[in-house]
Amino acid sequence: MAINLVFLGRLEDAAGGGSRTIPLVPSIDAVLDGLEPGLASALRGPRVKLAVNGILLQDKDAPVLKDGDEIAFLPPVSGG
Amino acid sequence: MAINLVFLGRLEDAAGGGSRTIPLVPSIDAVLDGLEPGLASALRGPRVKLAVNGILLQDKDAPVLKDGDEIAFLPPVSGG
Amino acid sequence: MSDVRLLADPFDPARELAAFTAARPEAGGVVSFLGQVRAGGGVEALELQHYGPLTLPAMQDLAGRVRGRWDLDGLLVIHRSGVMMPGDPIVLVAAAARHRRDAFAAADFAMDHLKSESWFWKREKADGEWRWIEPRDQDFEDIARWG
Amino acid sequence: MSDVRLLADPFDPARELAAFTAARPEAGGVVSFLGQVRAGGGVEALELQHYGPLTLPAMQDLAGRVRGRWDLDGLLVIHRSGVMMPGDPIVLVAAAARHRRDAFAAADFAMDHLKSESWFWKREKADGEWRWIEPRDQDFEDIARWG
Repeated sequence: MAINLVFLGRLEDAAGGGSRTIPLVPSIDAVLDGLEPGLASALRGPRVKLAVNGILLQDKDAPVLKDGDEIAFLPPVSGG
Repeated sequence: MAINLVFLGRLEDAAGGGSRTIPLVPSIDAVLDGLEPGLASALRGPRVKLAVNGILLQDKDAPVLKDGDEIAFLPPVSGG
Repeated sequence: MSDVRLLADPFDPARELAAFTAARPEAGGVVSFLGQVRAGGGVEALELQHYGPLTLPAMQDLAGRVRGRWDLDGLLVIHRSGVMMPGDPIVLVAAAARHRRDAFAAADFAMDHLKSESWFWKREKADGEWRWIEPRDQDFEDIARWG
Repeated sequence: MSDVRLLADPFDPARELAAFTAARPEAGGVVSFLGQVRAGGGVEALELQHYGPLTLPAMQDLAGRVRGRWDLDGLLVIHRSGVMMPGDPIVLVAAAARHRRDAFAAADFAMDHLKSESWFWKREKADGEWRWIEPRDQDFEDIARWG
């Protein structure tokens, strides 16, 4: 029972790698609470978007996580 | 002592050929007066521009012609 | 219809554009934009990172919006990911249309939106160090032109 | 500086564009427009007539105006004269620039002015008959956009 985290762009540096597998927890808040404080703070940044299994989350979404889910943390895209 | 006339676009059809050499006359009016009336009328059309030796004439220009001059009759360009 | 590709390896823009044009003899005009890694300025390499579940689907969605907005005979969108060197092609957009205005507007719109909205994260290597690139205000101004 | 050519024989736009781009590695982007003889619609051939003392000098003058108006790394203008068949390239314009906006605007402006102002007379062959083409109102509207 695990979920996969994906860190894009500069968040890859903050996480020390592009992805990480962690034990299943029920919510995104629980995921963040289980990470190093510096990384959790970067992932909670106001311009970081989240996608669960390739679907972008809207502001108020609080999905219940299940085994095998992939959460991607997406900083602002770099543009031109 | 001659001048060369060049007929572009549809004026080539009106003249029956792309160019013609005629004896030197002193003015453009004299050139036109010496041509077939139908052709002269087409060349006097309001949208036909003239160039003498590659220089476009302005509305009021009335150049004195000399041996070897080339007069081009330019209908509107065709565009796109 | 539209040809939208996300490539991890180098591509030949001249060949792609020639094939695209040859397949559309009924189009009067083809407008293309080619973006390449700029030489000079000290950038030694550029890397574009993408996220599989989002990047290509969003490019395809953009192509659909462009097709819906202008009357085109064809639309080509090719974008690189991965590490590129100065002079390497990054992106090729081509729009074929009966009318020149449509082709220009479609290619221009597609580029503005690709640059500002696409799921790519860019880093540059200079003096041996990789550095992530943040968004530019210009991109938001570009996209605002289209209302 | 600018590469402006009036050609009586066919040319290969892909090769021209590749050479133009390769020579400008410092440009971030290249916008091109390729106009070709449209297939379909019953046109069997197209002829563009030019007048030597005016046509190429005016194209060079236009290129100079484009260079003065936008900050470009290069400008390519190739135009055919003579008889062309469906699918044959007629005109290729390419603008290379550090900034994408400049390249788009320069190519767009150059095409609008080439189409409306250049000293070319066009006739088309359909059903075995040649017919001269008169100016289109659209061309004057296009050029009026630039003020």
